[in-house]
Amino acid sequence: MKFEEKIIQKHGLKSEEYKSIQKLLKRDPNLLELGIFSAMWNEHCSYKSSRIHLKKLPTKGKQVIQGPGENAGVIDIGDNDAIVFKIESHNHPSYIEPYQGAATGVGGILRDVFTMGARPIALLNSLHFGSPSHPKTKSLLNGVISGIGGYGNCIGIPTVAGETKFNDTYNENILVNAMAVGHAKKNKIFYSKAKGLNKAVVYVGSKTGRDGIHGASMASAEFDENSEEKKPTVQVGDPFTEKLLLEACLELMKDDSIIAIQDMGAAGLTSSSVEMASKGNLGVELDLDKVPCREENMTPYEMMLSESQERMLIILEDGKKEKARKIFEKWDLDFVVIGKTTNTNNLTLKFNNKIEGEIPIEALSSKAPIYNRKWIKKKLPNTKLETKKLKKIKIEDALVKILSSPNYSNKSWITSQYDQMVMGDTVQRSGSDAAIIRIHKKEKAIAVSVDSSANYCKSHPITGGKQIVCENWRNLISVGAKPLAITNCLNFGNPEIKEIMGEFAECLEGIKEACEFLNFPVVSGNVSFYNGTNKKNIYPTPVIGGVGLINKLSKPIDLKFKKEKSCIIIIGKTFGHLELSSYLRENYSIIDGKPPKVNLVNEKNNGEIVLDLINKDLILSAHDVSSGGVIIALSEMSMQSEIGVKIERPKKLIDINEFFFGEDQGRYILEIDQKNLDKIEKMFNNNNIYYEKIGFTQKKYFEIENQLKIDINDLFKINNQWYNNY
Amino acid sequence: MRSSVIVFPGSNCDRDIAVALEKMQFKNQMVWHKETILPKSDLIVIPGGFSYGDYLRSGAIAGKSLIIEEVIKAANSGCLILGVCNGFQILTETGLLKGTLLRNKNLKFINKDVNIKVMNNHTRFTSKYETDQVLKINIAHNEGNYFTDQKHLEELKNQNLIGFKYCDDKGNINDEANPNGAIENIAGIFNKNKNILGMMPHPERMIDKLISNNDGLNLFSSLLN
Amino acid sequence: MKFSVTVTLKKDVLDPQGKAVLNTLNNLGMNSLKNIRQGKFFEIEVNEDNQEKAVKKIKDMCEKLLVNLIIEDYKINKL
Amino acid sequence: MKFSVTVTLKKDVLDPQGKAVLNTLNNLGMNSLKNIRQGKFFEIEVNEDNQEKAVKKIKDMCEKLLVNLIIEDYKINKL
Ligand SMILES: Nc1ncnc2c1ncn2[C@@H]1O[C@H](COP(=O)(O)OP(=O)(O)O)[C@@H](O)[C@H]1O
Ligand SMILES: [Mg+2]
Repeated sequence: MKFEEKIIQKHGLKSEEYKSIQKLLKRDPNLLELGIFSAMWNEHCSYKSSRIHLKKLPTKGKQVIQGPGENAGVIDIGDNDAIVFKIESHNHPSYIEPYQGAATGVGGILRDVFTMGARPIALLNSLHFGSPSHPKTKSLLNGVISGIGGYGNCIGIPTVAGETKFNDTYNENILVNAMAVGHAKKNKIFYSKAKGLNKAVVYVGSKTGRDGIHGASMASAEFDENSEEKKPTVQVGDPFTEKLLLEACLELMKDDSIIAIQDMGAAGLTSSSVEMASKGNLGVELDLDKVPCREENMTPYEMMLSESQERMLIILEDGKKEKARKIFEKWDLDFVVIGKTTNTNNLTLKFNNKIEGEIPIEALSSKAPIYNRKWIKKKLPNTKLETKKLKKIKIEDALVKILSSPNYSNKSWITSQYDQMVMGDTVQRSGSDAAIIRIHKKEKAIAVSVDSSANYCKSHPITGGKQIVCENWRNLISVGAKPLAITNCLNFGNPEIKEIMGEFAECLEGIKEACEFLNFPVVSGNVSFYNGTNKKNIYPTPVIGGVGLINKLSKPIDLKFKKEKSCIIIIGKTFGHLELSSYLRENYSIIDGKPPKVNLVNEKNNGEIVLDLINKDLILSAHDVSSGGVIIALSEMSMQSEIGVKIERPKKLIDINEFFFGEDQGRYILEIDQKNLDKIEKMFNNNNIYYEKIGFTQKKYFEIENQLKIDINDLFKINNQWYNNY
Repeated sequence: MRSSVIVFPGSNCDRDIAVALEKMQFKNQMVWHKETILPKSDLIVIPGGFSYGDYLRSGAIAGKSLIIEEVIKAANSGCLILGVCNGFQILTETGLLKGTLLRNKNLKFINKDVNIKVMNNHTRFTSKYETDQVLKINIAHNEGNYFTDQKHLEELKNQNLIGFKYCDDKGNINDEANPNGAIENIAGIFNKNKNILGMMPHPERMIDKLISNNDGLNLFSSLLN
Repeated sequence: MKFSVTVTLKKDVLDPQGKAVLNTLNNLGMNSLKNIRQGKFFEIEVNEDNQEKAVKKIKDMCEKLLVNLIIEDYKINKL
Repeated sequence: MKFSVTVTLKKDVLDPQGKAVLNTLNNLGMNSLKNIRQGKFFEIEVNEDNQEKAVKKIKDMCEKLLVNLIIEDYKINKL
């Protein structure tokens, strides 16, 4: 078939790419085949711009059972227990239809986790919205939050942590990243590699409709004024069916019926069948007449490209069909054998007893294009902040301004819309540095957290990349967990622009360095390019989702002060780095500058000593210092516990605002019982840890000597009003 | 004591309630909704969750399951029945409890710990509590806004059939302490014979100090007597 | 044959959804709004050519499942 | 003036709710049922005597709040 240039373009393919298709097929593709190439060769499925950079990430370690390349990463937490986790973006669909976009984002990432044989035990999300004053933000916020809650609550998996940020850069392109964490038995993990000839290819789950046809290509296209046109492709999530699918799959996984299993995510039937065949070095033949359809007269093109939700493809062992069918029928789900594995190494599509399409599997997988796109390095900005020249403001006013701003306001308006307690193992809910989930019926637990710092990454991608890994590591440490591994969702602009590609390459470089140094490997992830509109690209926003292990859960640690008159210590040195701080952003609208330095050696030492102190039960509470600086961290500890503090003016004072609002890295605040102080100081000194004693807890008042004194209830009110008034 | 937990497609607190029952030494069985025979039980629990996705009306479709006929029979012969959250909604749909659960007044799903007051401890479900005792229990629902007609409301009051009311931490029953708009802050009710309790808060989430508190334990231990 | 069924809350039943929608619309500046009540709508197709019989079937569906007669009223219309 | 608004899902959009209801009605033995789709229904009363103006106002409410135009269609009727 000859295609007009326009048709090829509509499929998101460049003319050189089309030429490669002709070469690989040794002929012109037909429309069905063109659609399949377009789905498999787009950025979302092929990772064509990112692959060479992703290869550099450290993915190995004693704790790693399965690194990137499968549906989700798998790590070992001992006693035959494994944790399966991954994060994924659903940015474009959520901008078009926030409720369904966010809901199906959650549904999709859950399938990635339970396809591997894991029961999901926690959900997290990282959300970036445009400016609150942008006309679309409010309804996007409402829709996304209720979509995430709607899906997670219904299926009955607790949503326990996340982050919500506002910044103009996302005005026309919000970010909705969802992470799922599951628990499996180490000896019962399922993979997507097909094995054996003539094995049944089984379709299970919901019926196929015309949802999201071309969703995968949409996810890889920039928005323009015509994006409205793309609307009818919205997928609708059905969490109830997903719950049935989850239970049915886990029931089938109890024995050895499954050779390979793969959820139908982006590019649905196409990518799931191709991926299984390609991993197993086999061919696959599908009889499309058998595909359960929701609508009448669906064409092979529509069936192969549909992104209907809640579906899976399974390759079954011989002789297991009837038993498997019974299980899916019990759960009221479709179960249909739609094809078989073959030795042709082709994807063969039959419809009405005719071959409608035939493509070599490798043309869709290993022979898909890979680009080494041009990129340029970014220099560290040479801004020089002249603090002296800034208009003086009272420390109290600056604090109030930050605590009442959208980015720092209490998030309970959001988190109370999520069921955080279902499954009965949530030891620590949202509001802490990391959530803690107990392993069911055991005494150990995992900690989970997601983090990002787009402002730092924009200014200096390498530093930003390092910083987010460190922040995530710190959040896990702060609840007493040993950090094990991460997943990452890389949200960037248009990779065809060399500055953007540079941001990508350098953020990854930073992530790599930090992960290597901290032995914190990357086991799964997702790349989302083309976030932006009409040449305006979002800030580079990599998001890190980390998992840590708490071996003995007798006394979980959190950031709430525990009692009055205990000693408060900061670990890590305070230099007073104000550039890119929330202090300057919220109070002076200064948004330029360089990020704080990341010193991996200190990061590691400080983290390890904190973990050691927690394990020895020498700490009452702990909190990492992140954006907002020491004063924000202290106020969070106070507000959550209703116990005040009295902070002395630091002795080696740089500038009082620099001290309290500076965003230097690698720091923690610890609450320590005075009787343990000597012992702890000795440990610090023996390990060359920099620390400062800054004051004591007290009743009722948040106080800095001679500077400010606020009733905690007032602080709490200030921090709690924004969402309710928005 | 033998207990049965009925499991519907979409139930998701079935495991949680089973953990609570087993912790209290109930001999528990899970019963799939397509069963037509109920194992002999002293207590039947209809757990929380989103049976049938809460489609149509929460609890409506589950209320038509095969097993429900058996539950009604058991209820009429005096078996103890506890419906929590979606279970409460199902009980009102079957007619075993009167009234209905409308959407929360803010139209949002609400998950948080709330205070509730024990209104009557002369029942099989509450004997281990004190009347007027304030408990802190987690709620998680979209339709928890209890509504009933005036006549039934009078009946509930006159016959002491209100199990729990939402209150503040000092036990004051007021609008501010009402999370979902329920009529007269009602969080749970009994049937006339007091062998059926439906409640929106989740006692099974409050059985372990490591996770939350153990204010829910006495509900289960009351049942053991 | 195709029918529509509209289900509405009885007059004296609280309608939190309708109330919230009313508030929001007022906040959006649509102040000529007097009242709004929210209900459900079904489009039902049955294999039945006899209208009387068809309506009877649909009535049955309503009373058995679609409608909570304690709080809701319903109306059937031929489409 | 009083109007009704019916809101239905667009043709090819999945209706999980309708699907669950259909299955249940079938299980209850109502097997002449061919299809069922669920939507929303509003009864709206406006302070406005000019019908044209009233309809315009209601249209505005629909597009601004009541209807999700991306996946839903709507119809306005005078009551
Ligand atoms: N969208 C969300 N979903 C769940 N929890 C959230 C969400 N947004 C924020 N939170 C929770 O609110 C708390 C505060 O968030 P944040 O200020 O970003 O914390 P941190 O600076 O420690 O990363 C955290 O416990 C986080 O898990
Ligand atoms: Mg933190």
